[in-house]
Amino acid sequence: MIAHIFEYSAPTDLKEALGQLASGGKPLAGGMSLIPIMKLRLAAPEHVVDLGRIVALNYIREEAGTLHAGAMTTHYQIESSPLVRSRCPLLAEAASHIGDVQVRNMGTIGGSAAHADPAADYPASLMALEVQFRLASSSGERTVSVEDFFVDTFATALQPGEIITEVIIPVEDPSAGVSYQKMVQPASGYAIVGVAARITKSGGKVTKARVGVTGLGPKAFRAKAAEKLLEGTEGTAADIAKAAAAVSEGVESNTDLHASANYRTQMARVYAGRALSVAVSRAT
Amino acid sequence: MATTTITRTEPLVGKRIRRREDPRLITGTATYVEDIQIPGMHHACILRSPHAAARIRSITTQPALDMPGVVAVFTGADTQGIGPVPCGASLPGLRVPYHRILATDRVYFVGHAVAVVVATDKYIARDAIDLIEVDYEPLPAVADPEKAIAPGAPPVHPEWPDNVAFTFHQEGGDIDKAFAEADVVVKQRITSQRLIPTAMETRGVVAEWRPGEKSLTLRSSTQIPHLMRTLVAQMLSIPENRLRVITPEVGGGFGSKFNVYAEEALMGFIAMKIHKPVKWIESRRENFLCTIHGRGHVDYFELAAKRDGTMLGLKLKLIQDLGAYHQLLTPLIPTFSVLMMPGLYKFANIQADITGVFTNCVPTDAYRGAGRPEATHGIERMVDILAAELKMDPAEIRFKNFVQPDEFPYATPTGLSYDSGNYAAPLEKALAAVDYPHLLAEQAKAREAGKLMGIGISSYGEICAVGPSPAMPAGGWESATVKIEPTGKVTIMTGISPHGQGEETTFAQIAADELGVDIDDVLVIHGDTTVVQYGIGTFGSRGTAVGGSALYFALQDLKAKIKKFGAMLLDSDDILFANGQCICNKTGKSVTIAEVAGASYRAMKLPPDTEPGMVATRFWEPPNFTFPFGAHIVVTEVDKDTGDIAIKRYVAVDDIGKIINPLIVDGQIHGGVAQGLGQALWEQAVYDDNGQLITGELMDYALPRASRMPWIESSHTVTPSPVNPLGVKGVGEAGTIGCSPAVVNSVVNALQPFGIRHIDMPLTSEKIWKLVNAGGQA
Amino acid sequence: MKREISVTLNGKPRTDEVEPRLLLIHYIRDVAGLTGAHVGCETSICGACTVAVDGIAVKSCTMFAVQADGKNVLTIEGLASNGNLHTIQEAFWNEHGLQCGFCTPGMIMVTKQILERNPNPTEEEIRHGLEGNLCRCTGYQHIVNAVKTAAAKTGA
Amino acid sequence: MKINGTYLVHLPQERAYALLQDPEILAKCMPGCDRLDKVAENEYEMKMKMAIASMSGLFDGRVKLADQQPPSSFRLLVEGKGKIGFLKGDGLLKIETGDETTNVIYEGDVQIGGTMAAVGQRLLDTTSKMMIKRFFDKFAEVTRDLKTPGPVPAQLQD
Repeated sequence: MIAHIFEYSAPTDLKEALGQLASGGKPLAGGMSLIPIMKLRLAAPEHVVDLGRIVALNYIREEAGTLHAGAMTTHYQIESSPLVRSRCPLLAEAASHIGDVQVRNMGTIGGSAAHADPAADYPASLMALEVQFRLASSSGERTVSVEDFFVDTFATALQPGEIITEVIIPVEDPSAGVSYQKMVQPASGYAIVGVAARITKSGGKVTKARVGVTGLGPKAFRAKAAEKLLEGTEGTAADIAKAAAAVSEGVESNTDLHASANYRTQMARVYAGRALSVAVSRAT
Repeated sequence: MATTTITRTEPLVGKRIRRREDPRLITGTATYVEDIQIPGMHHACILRSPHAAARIRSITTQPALDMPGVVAVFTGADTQGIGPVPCGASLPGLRVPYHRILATDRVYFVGHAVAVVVATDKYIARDAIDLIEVDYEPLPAVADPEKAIAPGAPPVHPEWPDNVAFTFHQEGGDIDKAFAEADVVVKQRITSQRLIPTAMETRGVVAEWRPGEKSLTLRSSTQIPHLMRTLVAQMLSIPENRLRVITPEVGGGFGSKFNVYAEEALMGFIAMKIHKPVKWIESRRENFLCTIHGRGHVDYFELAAKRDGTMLGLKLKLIQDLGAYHQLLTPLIPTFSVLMMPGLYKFANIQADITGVFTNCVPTDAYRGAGRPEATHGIERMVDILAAELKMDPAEIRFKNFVQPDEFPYATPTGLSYDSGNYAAPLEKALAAVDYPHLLAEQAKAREAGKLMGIGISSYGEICAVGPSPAMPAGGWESATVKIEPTGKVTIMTGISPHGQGEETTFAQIAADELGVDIDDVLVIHGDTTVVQYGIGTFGSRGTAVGGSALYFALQDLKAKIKKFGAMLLDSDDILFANGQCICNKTGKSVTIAEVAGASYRAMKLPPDTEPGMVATRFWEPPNFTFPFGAHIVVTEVDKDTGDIAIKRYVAVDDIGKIINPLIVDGQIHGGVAQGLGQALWEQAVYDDNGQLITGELMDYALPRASRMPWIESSHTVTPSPVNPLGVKGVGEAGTIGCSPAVVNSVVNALQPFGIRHIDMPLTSEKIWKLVNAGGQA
Repeated sequence: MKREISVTLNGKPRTDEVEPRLLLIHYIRDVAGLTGAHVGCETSICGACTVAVDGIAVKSCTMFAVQADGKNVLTIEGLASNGNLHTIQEAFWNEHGLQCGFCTPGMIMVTKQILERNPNPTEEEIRHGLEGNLCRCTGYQHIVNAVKTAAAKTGA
Repeated sequence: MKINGTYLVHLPQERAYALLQDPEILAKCMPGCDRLDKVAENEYEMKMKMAIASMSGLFDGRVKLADQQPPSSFRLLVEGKGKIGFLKGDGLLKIETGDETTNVIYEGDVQIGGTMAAVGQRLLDTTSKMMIKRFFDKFAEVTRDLKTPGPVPAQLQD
């Protein structure tokens, strides 16, 4: 319950923050993952750099066909943003599944992505949405695709001293159908599996399918085999079943007290089927 | 003296009255142990073993002692003279390991206390813990009771290599004859998994030593302040009358605080050593690791019956996971299961064998229901298994075997005498509530459509109002003192120690009715051994049934005294006491209770053979337990794809005798059902093979949440208990006991198309999914 | 190294020196002496420590006091005004939405947030909103009733 | 917790067998390990800093090699203890020959205790797998130029 002693700073300016991070500071975003593990003494950063006062990291805006969300935008802000709900409903839906009211009030999209918990809700949608992350460090900025960003369990493309500053999300085709379906671990509320689906149809055929999966493997991933199987089909129940069955292809499933690897694999298929069915039915 | 016409006011007993405890609780002004601040208070933090079994080679404390702010570090070597942690149970041949308050040469479970740091600040105390070095030599451990009694298992206590703490045998009737006459015998292994009580407030102790007065005050989050005083005084070898135990607001107990733990004596020891007040608040992790767990049964049942469904006899081999030590009642809990074995049925013949087994785990002890949920789960499952075997309706087989209303008091083969009942009534009411024939038709349709719909019934009984003193190690009576102050205000001091059950309200209702005073003029005090006469405490659904009865009798004594003073003041022998006034039937003149009380304290004149003052105390010994009963019906639907269980309806009909406050009773039923449902569906304390508790936090131990609870349709039948003057039976544990078999029966019923006969709790989605997808092969 | 923070706690400004690692819940309870919010776990699951920071319900065990510098903190103690219970407090009392009372301050504070954002929640929405708050006594049914009642009162 | 897997290394069998027991190589490849200090034949002490995302912990550890059956198998025993708990691994490594490549087949048991065990349950399997993968990835990287016997190049000793 009591963390180790640490130094604390709360810069209001991004540059200043990046400078402090460059000299070994640990970034604190919403703190929903970091603070609990600090309290259990599983983490003991010497210097915590609180990003919570950098106003310039908290925004949602639309620019030329993309939504831009500052890294410090909270799950609640995403969940309740009329802009996100209309222009990228999948992200709002995913945000509404995270944790609980209090966690959504504090937790941030940047913090969640940077933590790269293999069972977090956001990454499935971020994968399906093919977002990009703008990263910054004291030595400059760069943009990486979501696929390059999530590297492994709790491991991302972030270099020491580097943080996410922005998530860039393509505005959804208004005719697309989306859905995030999650099997909830009863104690923690984390996803046993979570599947985010985006479907675009044209002339009665699925022209584009995007499927992001969390909870199943060491990191969130795109189920490309499933996507391929669905694209070009009419999206019938049989088509969906076939695609859903392929959702776990090439992934070594996680196992824990709440779900064995085999069960998780099967549930990924079931929830992929559900997410795809809803998404297909919502696509116009 | 006023002359008044008396109109009878409506009684408060039986009314939905909002609780008088609540204003402080909803405004954040209640005082729990952690809220206590005493000038100069120090803080303790305990270092605990990460190993389930290990030898302690050495402990190095100096670096911790050197830390600024640390005032002391104590280890087992410093506390050898304190203790042991008491076991109140005595059974023939019981092996009782010496339970030191801090480990000395060896640790026996993960979480075993090894050292304690005392510092000026809780942050410093926590930091200093990391500076203590313990050199452990890990030893093989065993965490599963069946593995522990298998040959070659590592001994938990080297002095008892078979890991058996006791065996216990009980028989009633002629079990061999019953089985010989049976047409059918069904057998099943049924487990009742280890559970973690998880009161939202963890345990905590504040100890304060006043050297001048040579007195120690312990503020502890407990259900049993007086028993704690007696036992801790013994542990610390101090005179009992110089130890004061105060129970401030207690944030839930569910049995886990019906105990005396090492930390209570340890904090007392520290306060006496350092001459400063000291506070210890258990962390949630410690709560999971070191506060008692519940259940932990492996039961082998055999039920013998006639082909027409008449049940003849029941055999049980019960393996109880005790953990590494006996806490206060650890070995007794499974014996309650044996007492409860026959359930509501006319079994003439039973046989039970308990093996109490040591494991390298935290001790099990009383958790909501304490032995009765395990027994009820077993018998109610066995009845369903028999019904399936005989292709009988589960309701019909129950009706056929119930003890009948004209058979009370009913002597059971386990030696109990059931007080009163109409066991068919709640089941009939529950069946009507769900429209059983219609429900069965609906189920048939659902099955045709390939849906897995289940209907589950449990007809449970329980042993409450614990209990007559001969049945309890430390007495089963309860006490009450009622004082009418000179101004007419009424103060009740009860020996029970409620912590959420609402007796500050229900007792005030009883007193207000009996004395005819305004409920706001009644104050209920509990939980301070210096203020309140000795009492036993709150557990076993006894608060109102035993404590309330003591109160009732004290009130009768006072009423008699009031009438004596009234007669004197009104100068008449023809006196009526009603609505808080003594009235002369002849003249119509009256005196109020305040006037009577005032006169009794001024004592200008006293009635013959009457002492001044208006105080009555009763220590009431119940002649018997009470036996509440009821029927719960649960409708479920199982998702074939995921194994998820949806509870479509939850109907609870409970007969808890007379009801004092229906609002509070509803709350008790709901909360009880939630804990039963928790066991049925989600909760399990899981130790790995090495004795590590891997459900060591709320991240993995799944408590029921708001979104997962069904709506509970609660109603009652009322069969008063003849055992006590209030006619109450007790409600605290009913929901829990009735719930789990109804849920499991429902899910097993849903999976009947797959030939499923039994599923052990918790019914996790994965477990169900596997059964469905393996076509019933577990 | 200690830092100075200024917090408006239940409407009253105060300034204190705190260690950065001091949790907001410990600041409220141990420094400011307001013990209504409780600690029920250490993994941010139970919600007993819920308070509002700048009108946002947070688990004060998962926030450092320094993060609250310059902010408005409202605890259960600040809810009643002029001796009158808040509608939600009244509803919890009337509906018997509590037993041991330990989780109650957190429940009431999160209910406030739920109703601020959705004045007429369905039962499902109420239960979803209570997801971050554990109660071991009530089975939640009376809490759900309390939230419904408070909503009806507030809406009326 | 049971673990098992197979890893392909681009080394001949005997070379793989030797390098997998080379304390300098092991020290390089074991995540968070700084160095191994020999305390007895086939037994080493180490200090380890395990870091997974924000989580980290210091461990005092011991590595033992046993039941050596050159060039085909040996047991690797790793123990570590720190303030956040302890871990114990006991693995049998089977080195199966190909010509240019070799399969390392491991199976064993990992025991975790303390805070890590109590709060990290859902992540133990995933992170154990990741740690093992990190070990072999690093092993592949470190041994890329060591297909034939010889001293470990100086640039690897930093």
